[in-house]
Formats: sequence, C-alpha cells, structure tokens
Amino acid sequence: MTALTTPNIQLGDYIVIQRQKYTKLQKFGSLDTTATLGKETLELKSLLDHPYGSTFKMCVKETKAGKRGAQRQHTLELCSETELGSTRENLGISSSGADNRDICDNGEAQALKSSDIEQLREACNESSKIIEKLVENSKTFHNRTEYSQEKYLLKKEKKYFEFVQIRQPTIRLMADIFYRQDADKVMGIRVDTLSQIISYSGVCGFGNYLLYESGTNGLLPAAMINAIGADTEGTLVHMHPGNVAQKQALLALKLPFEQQQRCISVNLYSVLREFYQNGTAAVDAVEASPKEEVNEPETDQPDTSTDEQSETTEPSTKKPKLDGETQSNPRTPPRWQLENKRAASLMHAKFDSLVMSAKEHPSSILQALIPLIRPSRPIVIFSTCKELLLETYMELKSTAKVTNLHLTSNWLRMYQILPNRTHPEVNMSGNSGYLLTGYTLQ
Amino acid sequence: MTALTTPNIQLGDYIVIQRQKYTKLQKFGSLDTTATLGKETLELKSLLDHPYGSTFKMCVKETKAGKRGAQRQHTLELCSETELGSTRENLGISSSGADNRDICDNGEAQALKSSDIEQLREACNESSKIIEKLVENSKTFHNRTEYSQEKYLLKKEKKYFEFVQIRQPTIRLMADIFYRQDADKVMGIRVDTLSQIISYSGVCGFGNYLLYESGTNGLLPAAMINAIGADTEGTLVHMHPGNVAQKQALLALKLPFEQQQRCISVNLYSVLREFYQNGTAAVDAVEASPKEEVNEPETDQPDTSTDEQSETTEPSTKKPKLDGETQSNPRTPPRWQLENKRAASLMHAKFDSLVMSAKEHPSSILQALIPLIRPSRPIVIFSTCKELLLETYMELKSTAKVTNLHLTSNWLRMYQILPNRTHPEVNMSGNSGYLLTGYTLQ
Amino acid sequence: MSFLKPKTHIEQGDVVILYLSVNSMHAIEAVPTIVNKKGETIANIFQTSYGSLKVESIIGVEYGSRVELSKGWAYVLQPNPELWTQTLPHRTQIIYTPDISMILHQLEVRPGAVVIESGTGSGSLSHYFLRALKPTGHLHTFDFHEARADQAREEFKRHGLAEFVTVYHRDVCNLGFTSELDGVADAIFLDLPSPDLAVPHAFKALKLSGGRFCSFSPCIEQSQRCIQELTKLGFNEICSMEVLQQENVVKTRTVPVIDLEFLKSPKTSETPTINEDNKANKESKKYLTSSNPQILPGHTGFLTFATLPPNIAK
Amino acid sequence: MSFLKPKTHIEQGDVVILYLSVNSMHAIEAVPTIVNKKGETIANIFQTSYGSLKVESIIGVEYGSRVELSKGWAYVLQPNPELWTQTLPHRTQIIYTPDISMILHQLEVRPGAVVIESGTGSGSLSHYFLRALKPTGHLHTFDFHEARADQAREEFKRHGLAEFVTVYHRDVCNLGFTSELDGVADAIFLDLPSPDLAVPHAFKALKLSGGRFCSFSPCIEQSQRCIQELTKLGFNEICSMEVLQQENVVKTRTVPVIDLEFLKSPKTSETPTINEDNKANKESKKYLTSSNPQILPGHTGFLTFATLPPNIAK
Repeated sequence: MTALTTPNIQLGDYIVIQRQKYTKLQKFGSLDTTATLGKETLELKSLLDHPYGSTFKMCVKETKAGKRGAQRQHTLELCSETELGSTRENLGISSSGADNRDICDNGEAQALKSSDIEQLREACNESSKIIEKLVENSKTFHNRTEYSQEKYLLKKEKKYFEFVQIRQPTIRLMADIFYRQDADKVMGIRVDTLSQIISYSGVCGFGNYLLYESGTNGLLPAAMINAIGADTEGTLVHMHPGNVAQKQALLALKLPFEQQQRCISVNLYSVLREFYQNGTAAVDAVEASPKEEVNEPETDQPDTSTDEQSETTEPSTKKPKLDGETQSNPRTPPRWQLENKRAASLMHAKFDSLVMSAKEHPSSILQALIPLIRPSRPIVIFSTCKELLLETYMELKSTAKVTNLHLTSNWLRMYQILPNRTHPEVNMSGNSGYLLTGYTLQ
Repeated sequence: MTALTTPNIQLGDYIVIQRQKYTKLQKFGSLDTTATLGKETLELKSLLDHPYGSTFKMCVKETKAGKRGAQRQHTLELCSETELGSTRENLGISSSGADNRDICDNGEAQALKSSDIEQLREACNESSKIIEKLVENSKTFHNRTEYSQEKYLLKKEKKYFEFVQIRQPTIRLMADIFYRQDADKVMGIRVDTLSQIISYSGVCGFGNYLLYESGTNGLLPAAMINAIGADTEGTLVHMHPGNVAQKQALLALKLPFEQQQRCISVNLYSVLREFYQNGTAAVDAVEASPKEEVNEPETDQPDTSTDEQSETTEPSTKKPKLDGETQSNPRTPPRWQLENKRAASLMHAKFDSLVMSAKEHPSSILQALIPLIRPSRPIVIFSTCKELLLETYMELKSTAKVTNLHLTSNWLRMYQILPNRTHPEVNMSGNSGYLLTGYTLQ
Repeated sequence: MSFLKPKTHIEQGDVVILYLSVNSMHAIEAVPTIVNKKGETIANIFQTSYGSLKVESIIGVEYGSRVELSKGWAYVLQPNPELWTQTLPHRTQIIYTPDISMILHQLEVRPGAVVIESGTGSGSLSHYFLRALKPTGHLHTFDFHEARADQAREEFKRHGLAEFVTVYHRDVCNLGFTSELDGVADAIFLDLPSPDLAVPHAFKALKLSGGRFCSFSPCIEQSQRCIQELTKLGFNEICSMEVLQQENVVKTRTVPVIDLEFLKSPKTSETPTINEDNKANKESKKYLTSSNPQILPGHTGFLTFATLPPNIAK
Repeated sequence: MSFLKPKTHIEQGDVVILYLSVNSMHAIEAVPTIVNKKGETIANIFQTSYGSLKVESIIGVEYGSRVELSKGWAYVLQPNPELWTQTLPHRTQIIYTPDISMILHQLEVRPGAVVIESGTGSGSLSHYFLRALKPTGHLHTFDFHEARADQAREEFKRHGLAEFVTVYHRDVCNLGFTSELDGVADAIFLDLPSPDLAVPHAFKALKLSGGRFCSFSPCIEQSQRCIQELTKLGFNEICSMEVLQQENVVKTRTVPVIDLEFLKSPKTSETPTINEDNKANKESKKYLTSSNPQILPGHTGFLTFATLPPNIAK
C-alpha cells in the first residue's frame, strides 16, 4: 500500500492472469510453468521481473490439433500502451442500420469459411485485423443495429483477443475468480456477502478474532487477515475441520511474515481438546502419539470436507508439511501443537468477534465457540441453507446470550451503463447465502 | 368493452375514488353516502349520472375540530379540464439551486406559521394558491436543488390537492387498492402474482374452472370470472371455507347477470358432501334439516375465517341471504343447495384447471380436489408460506399425478423515470408469495 | 387446432407438447406422414433424447397420457401459451410469462377486448392476447418483417385462432396502424426499438373512451423517450416497472451435525476409542429446503404502462 | 474514545450504545453531568421509552451488560460503525452497511490505505473507512458544507479517531482535493450530485501506481455522466451495481390442517356428531419460517467502480 512503485512478478508468486473479462489465479512456480486459458496455453517465463499490471501479447508458438479444435501454445511478449486500445476504435465502425428488419439469419451471412478464418488467424496475429476481415466479409454487419453490431464485435473480440494482463492477487480479484469458477469452492460466499462478513465482524487492525470455516480455499481467513493488516496488533485464530487448512488465497496474498504469523490455523477438534484439557493434560497432549493426534482431525471431519481438501491446488504442501515436521524434529513438538497452544491461550483471553461458515449444522459449533467471545462483540454466521439459520436464530433467541439478531440476504445487480443502452445485466447471481448476525451479552 | 361511450355513475355502484395516487373503493349506496379520505369527508350525491372518469373539485362545506386537527366536509363539483394541470406548471417554478450546501434545517425556513396556513386554507380553496404562498414564504425553497424542490412540492401538493377522479372498478384498480390497504385482505397476493395465477391457470372464455380460496375479498373469483368474460361459455366453481363467500370485488365489477351466474360459490365441506353422497343421498340432503347444513360450514371453518368474514363490507347481504331464502320459501330448496347441485354436476364432469389459495395446509385440500381435474390441465397453488409448498411439491412429486412442477416467486420493482432523476423506487414490496404450478397427468 | 379451447383427445393436425422432462419438451404436429426432401411421403417419426416416436400412434390418445418412445417415455400435453412459449421456434427475442402476465393484467385484456400489438415477433405474446380476448375480441398484430408476419399468420391458422386475429406487415413507426384502426383499440402494446415514434399512432388508435398502453423496452433510454412522448400527448397513470421471476429449486439437504462435547473429557483407557467417538459425534439431519438457481434472469425489460383518459381530443 | 479499538469497560467520555430493542437504540455519551440551558451543571439523565437512565451509573460497567432503567432495562454495547450508522444524528442522507461494505471491498481498503472521501456528510461512511485503514492509513474527507465539516471533525476527535483523519471544508467539484493530495490516494470515494465534475480531480489525487475509484449516485444519469468521464481519462474495470439487503423476519407459523375424508361417509345416527367431526378435522401444524418485511429498501444508489491503471501520464 505504501510503496509508490508497483512490485515485480517473482517466481513462487501467485498471479492473476486477465484476458478481457476473464481472470484466473495461477501459481508462477517455475520458469517452465504454463497457464491454460481455454484453448490457449501460455508460457509464463517472460513475465519474470516485469511489474504487476503489465500487459503481454500472446504470440502463437505452435498449434496442435486438439479434441475440440486447435490448441495453441503461446509465448508472451510485453506490449506497449499504444498497442492497446479498443478494437472498436481501431476499426472505426460507425454506420449501423436502424433495425434488424432486413437480416435473414440463414447462416450465409459470413462469406469467409471457417477454414479461411483459421488461416487468417495463423497469418495475422492481431485480433483487430481478424475482426476487420470478418466485418468486411459479413454481408449483414452494416445492416445490423448498433446494439446488434456491438454484440457481434464483442463475441468476435472475445474469441480473438490476444492480450493478457498480469495482476497481483487481491481479495477482490480472488473472490471474483473463486465464485465465478465454482461458488462451492468458497461455500457459496458471494462478494456482497463476503464484504458484509468483514463489516459485521468488525475485524480490523486491533483485537483478536475467531473464525471457523469448513473450506473456502482460504478466502475467508485471507479476507480477515487482510483486514487485520500488516504491522498491526490484530490476531486471527482460524479453526477448520480438516487435516490441513485450505490456504490458497492466503498464500496468494504474499503477506509479510509477521502478518502471516498472526493467522493461526488450527483443527477444531484438536484445539478444543487442547483448550478444555490444557490445565491438566497439557503435557500429556504434547507427549501423546503424534500419529494419533494428526489422524484425529481426519477421522473426525465430516464427509464433505475430504472432497474439499482434495480441491486445494496446493497438494505439494499438504501432507509433507505435517509429516515432515514431525519426522525431522522428533523432539520438538510439531507445528500444529505449537499453533494449538498459541490458539488456546488466545481462547482463554477471549475474542473480539466470531465468524462462522460451516458445512455442518452451525448450532453445536456455536455452542462451543460462543463462550470464547467477550460480551458486546459481534457474531456473524454464514450459511447457504436458511433453515439452519432459522433454527440457530431461535436457539440464540431462547438462550438470550446474543441480542440484536438479524437474518439477512442480498440482491446484487450489475448494470450495463452505455449511451442509449443502459439496463441491468440480463443475468444475475441467484444466491447470496444468508447471514445471521448479533451481539454477545455479558 | 364494446361500448364506445363510458358508462355513468349509478346508485348502488361500487366506485373508485382517486385523489392523486391514493385510490379507494367505495359503495355509492345512496344519495346520502359520504366517503372519508383521511381528514376529508366527501358528499357523493353530485356524482350521480356523471360519466366514469370525471374529475370533481372538493369544495369545503364545513370544518369540524377533530381529534387530529380539523376534519373537513366537502361537496363535489364537476370540474372542467382546464382546471386541471400540474401544480408545478401553474406555479411556473424554475430557478433551483445547484445543491443544498447553504440550507440549514433549523425549522425556521417557513415564514408562515401553521395558524397562517390553516387560515390560508380556509380562504383560498385552490391547492395551487396555497402552495404558491408556501413557496413565496419559504426562505430556502429557491436555494434547494431541483430534486429537493420537487420533493417539497409533492409533499405539499399531496396535502392540499383538492381534486378527485371517479373511476369504474376494474380488477387492476381493486388489486392495487386491496393490497395497499391491507395485503392480508387478499391473502398477500401481489399484482404480479395475481397476473401469473390468471396466466398459469389458463382461465379464459372456454372451459370450466375450479378455485378454492379462503378469503381474498372476492378478488380471486372476480379476476377469474373477469377472464372468463361476458357472453362466453366458461364457468367458475368457487369453493370457500366460510359460511358465505366474500364477494366485494365481484360485486364491484358490476358484471352482466349471465356472467355472474357462471360464478358458482359454494362451501367446501358442504359441496364435497353433496358430491360424494349425491348418488344415494341426493334427496336426503335436500330434505335434511337446513339449519344443520347451514351451520355446518360455520363450525367447520378454521378459526381465521371467522375474522375474515367480518371484514367484508357487505354485512347487509350476509346472513339474511341464507336465512331469508330458507324462511320465505320453505318448500323450494335454499339457494346454497341449488348451487351445490350445480357445482357437483360440474365436479362430475371435471375441470380444466385448479387454482388454490388456502390459509389451511394445501395438501389435504389438494388431495380432495385433484381428482376433479382432467388430465393435461394446469394446477396453480398460492401460498405466502414457502414451507407449505415445499411439502406439497414433494407430495405431488412422489404421487406422479402432476408433472412440470415449478415453485416460483417474483420481484417487482417500480421505477421513477424522469429527466435526470431516473432510478428504481426507494421502497419496494418485500413479499410476492409463492406459486406452485404443474400439469395433471392421466 | 389445439389452441382454441380445452380438449380431451389428440386429433390429427393438433399441435401437441411432447413433455420429456422439466427442461425438455417439444411442440410437434400430430400428422401421421410428412413429405421428405425427395418429395416422398413417409411416416412421421419424431426423434427425442429418449428415442423416437411414431407420431401417428398418438392420434386419438387422451391428453395427459404417457406415450412410449423407443428408449423411454413422455407425456403428451395440450399446448397453451405457457407451454408454447417454452417450445416455439424462436424467430426473435421473446417475452416470457412473468412479463406477459403483467402486460395482460395492466392492459385489462378480457374477452371482447380489441388489442393492437407491434411487433408480432415470434407470436409468443400474441397467443396470450388471443387466449385472453377470444371469442368476442380481436387482435391486430403488426410486424415490419414480412417473413415473420407471414409465418405468424400461418401459425395462427394452424392453431385454430385465425378468426380472432389480423396480421399486418407494416412499419408502424413510420406509417401508423392504418386509418381503419383509428379509435378502435382498448389496449395497445409496443415492443419496438423506438417506441416513442409509435406513441402518436397508439394515441390515434385507442378508443375515444380511453384505453391502456404498454411499451416493453430492454433499455432505460427507450422508456425515458417513450414516457416523454406519452406525457406530451396527455396520457396519465404513467408507471414503469420490472418483473423478475425466480425459480425456487426444491431439494432435501443432508447436513452433518457434530458433537464437540466429548472433547471436554480427557482421553483415558476407560473412555471410548476414537471410532466410538466418531460414531457419537457424526450424525446428520435432513432439511427440506429450496434455493435459487446459480444464474437467474436479472433483466428482461422495462414495462411502461399508461392510461389514455376518456374524451381527449385527437 | 470508544471507537479506536475493542475495549471491555465503559470509561468516562465513551460513546455508548444503549440497546433497548432491535428497533430502538441510542448513542449516548458516558458523562456524569451536563450543562443545561440555564448554564447549570446537572446530573446527566437520559430518557428512553423504558424510563430514565442516570448516565453516571454506567461508567465502569462492562460492555455487554444489562443496565436498569427506571421502567425496564437495556444493554450497553460498545459502539462500532454499524451501530453508529443506526444511531447517529442524521445531518444528511446516509449510506448504509450493505453499500458501505461493498465500497470498502471494492476500494480494497485495509490498514495503511490512504483514502479520499467527498462528501463527509454525517460521517457514517467515514467511520467505516477509519476502522478499515487505521492505525497505519489516513482518511482525507471533504464537505462543501462548513458546519457539517466542523461537526464531523469534532466527532472524530471525541471518538478517538482524530489522528487518522483530516476533515476539509472545500468545494471539490470546482477546487479539487488540494495539490498536497496529488498522487497520494489509494482509493477515492465520491457521493456528490455531479460526480463527473470531480472525476478529473480524483484522477490527479490517485497514486501513480494506480488506485480504485467509487461513485455512489441515486440516479442513473449521474452514473452515466460519471462513466463517460472515467472512460475519457483512461480508467478501466468500470462497473456499476446495486446492492440490496433484505431482512428475513423469523417467525413460527401455525397452519390449520383440515381433513376432508369424513365427508365421504353419509351422516347417519351412528356417525359422530358434528362436534366430533370438528375435533377430528381441525388440527394444526407449526412451521419455523421467515418472510421479508412488507416494505423493503428498493433502491439506495448505483455504485460505480473503476480502476486507474498504473503509470498513466497525468
């Protein structure tokens, strides 16, 4: 935030590759790393040391026949600002018909055959050139309405656009990518709901925060530790039901080490045992068979979490992380035990808010965690299943431990705002999920 | 529909009184009838024989001190077109400030005291005059932004506007009035949902239709018989759980007699008994103690319906209608028995669709009525409680008697479209209710 | 001929809805033979994702029956405007039932009404107008695209609706609705790129006793211009709205319920083994619930309604 | 001073939220005495719908405690931007949590961020910005209304936030954000009647390394003009949206369940009497359900976001 110059792309970074409106999160693990965007494969090595925000041109290196048409391999070349610019402007299209009355959609509107187009594509590497040719050879283009022309150009541009921009991952960009690719990967937490979780939980640079989530690819802990910030005094205890926390989004943020250290990821079962029993059994727990303790979370976790775990894109850091530590330093307690101890001491000191996004019924987890929250502090429970929150609402209402209860959901509508063509977008996301919020009482 | 001239206002008509955006349904029962709009009481006698659509001016006749300020009694005077016109135009306001930066809302903006305004109101009977004075005496008006000026004028206009228009009731106008006044009066059926009930049920000039509703002030049967039309061959059997059908909206439509006759209103329990038992017990039923039969619906009906009944504005036609007939013609069967017989014969012939809007759980009623519907016919079940329709959905799904099941709800957003001030309205209705639709199978 | 009124059995020539599943249905014509490309008359066999149907076999069958396909079965349903809208051959962008229902309601269409529609498009809305106004009303429908007007005219004839509708090939923005229609309409519906150009013609075509007006536009600017024109001509009750229908997908969800109480007691040889722990703390509960599909229609169009009051001088 | 960080006990001078019910809460200042109109120092007594509170009595009490009122009780909560937004003295139309949350998310505000806001208004959004960017960032907030700017400045001081914010009284549309702020901002937020006039100033104030922009406008025309200006200056990722939050009111509904089977058997002297019939056919079932309130917010404003890409020549 404070750096006036943008950082450069480094090996080991997660990067966001953007081609028009499509974005993808990719680990730039080595110089040989390639990224796949539909039918295009990109060699990433030339990104190294260029500043984030740079735009690169896709240059065809080879074309292989694939199952669904040609698969192209590209190298990337840094491109100048002047190469960019709207294709529409480049083409200078202006004469549009008033309506579509004389257009017959009989499939004969385009004089170029698909083999011609493929050839054209090999020959001229610029999408604007290809589109120009397509427009020239379209019998109907200039009879179409502007609206219809625009649609045509957008469709063609999308197919032939040859630039990608490399961006630094942020919570905003990742929330979009994850939700678009597979909303289940982030438990269905949509951008508006995510933004409200951050608000209602009050997470900021001061205070200690507690999160339970059963698998959001690291998005929720990343969003919270991002809000806690670098060089602050806030801390996050991140409980999860699995063997290893999903951390992709956290790793992608490339946070300073001191900030990463303030996100303590622990297994729910294991840390609760530590917490409940640490007075008497603290030493026992450390001495206990590591194997059994490590496995416990795995057997304890509900069915769905296993699938969740396998979805993370970080297989190399999974098992080894635990096994490696326990094996190489047999006498020092494994990292997960140290983390459990750090978390337990924060649990004894109590937290400044609770955020939950559980695949399981939130009720029993909430009962275990609410005593860990100080009075006059927000709780925020997310679920895609309203029925679960209705029950939880009623339970909280009857215990009178939490007040100012609200169950909310959201509509999010995107707008197309263009001269004479302004309207809400024709598709919208149907599910925001539900938030149950309230304040703990003394 | 076919008349080129608009009909005239008659005694006994239901009329819609409109003052700006406020509308009210009122029975014009006699020349002494008065209508109350907030603090204004209107004498209706001068409406007689004027064509529907006419606008009348409210002329203060006397002012009484009421609990919440002065209560005014008005006579109505037919007014000419030239008297109408936007107050804004009349005032010719144009100079508006660019923003509100210099306005201090310290309550001293209006130089006129409320006693002055009251006096002004007595003196000049035209709202435009009053508003003109208010504007003249407002220290801040001309410094307000146009948006703010508009809001101010609308607020004032609303208070002092002195014209009413008399309109003929239609389904459209009544649906608005009922829902706005008290959505519960029409079981929460919003305009978009009502319109879709008519579509999905397929009700039209041909065929026989079955409706069960537990109290919509007659709106649902009125909307259906309206869609069946005058001089057609369609018929509606309208089942209800109460002693007497709610018919306000039906009566307000002032349908031709032949069309009214094709809406057969019967009590659910009583007509089902007639239907199940008419082979053997037809004569018995007619001979049975009328008292017991008449009372049956009342005791059978669920708690809520009693309240519903008392809400109808037709108390004079209620009890007497049944008692009167049975008493005066002790040997001819009472009207409700004849209607039961007509309905039962249509039930044996089966119906072309089923519409239900039940306060009760729809499931058991549906089980009784679905066998009365021909195959390949739509069913449409409305409820404000989604859980009831979820259960009904599952039941129908498991019996495989109905296919193409859909559970839908709606958003309805009104827009303010004005030059430079276009936006969705700031308030919207939150509940459309839910429709469960499907098609019967053979 | 299956659109005129409810009927019980399939007759030759009927359009029939072949219902395979909630996402798969076809409108087919119940004719035993068709003429192939070579000009030969052959048996009419209809292919579906569940195999083929010999169409002749459904003639005489009761609507709502199950019919066998070579690899499964389907239901035969009588068509109506809702089912037709879901199966019709798209010649243009069409309007769907939620908007259409509001249009019919707001235009107060009922038997006997005279309605003017422009453009005809794929005829989806026309079928709704016809159901609502027949047998005593009439629909005048206009399209500037000649082939579309011809197709629609043919279709109404095949559907048994010809006597209630007149189809015109005409550019109404420039030429109006023909002088024969001056002052005849109870209601007018416009779905045009520039509705404002047709508003003065709508004004002329509405009855002297007044009538209702609707314009459907995807973009807000079209509505803005249309409203300016309506205001100028003395229309009132002008209001604009959007109707969006959501499907609620019904499902049963199994939610794991976990017990964390057992963690409070220290593990000793007397306490249950981990396997027993798991048994105790792994239960699940079923919920009957619903959710919207991931993608919903976010916008269809702005509906602008207005009233032409009675006795406005034209 | 109760806005800076989480705290456990009420200290003198804290703003405290007195929570009576979900629809009734007040922000009060925990001071034992106040000066009345006559200039006399008197005990600070706060009146509520459940009676009065001697404010002195809450000093030293733990946040989240129940406190007694003369005719009931209330809870004392530590204020935060959400509760403050619901209780603050309205000096202008304010923006609420759903829109604000999206603004913070899209502007990527986190500790260390430098944010420019115009106008300050009632300071509701400012409190959110401050929570998100402190202790290492800074908020520059502008209002053209002098009294409002002064009030806001005072308020931030009382709330313990003064060191993270600078309040300016300035007409930014005409005069810009002062040359001291050229190239310092990570994010800029505009809530102005003519946001397009301030876009060039926003362009100058954003960092050379780029930044995020947001404008909130009630009317679509404001967004249209703002977007034109943004496009002209080379902003990208321009997108507009609306966020609407719905409350789901939780309730238990009792639904009558009726039995109609008994009607199938004829009434004989052997069959139960009507009273017994009723008993048999009148049951009810309870449902835990929710519905929206009858009236929902239908529109707050259009949020337009954009990115200024890095290294654009200014």
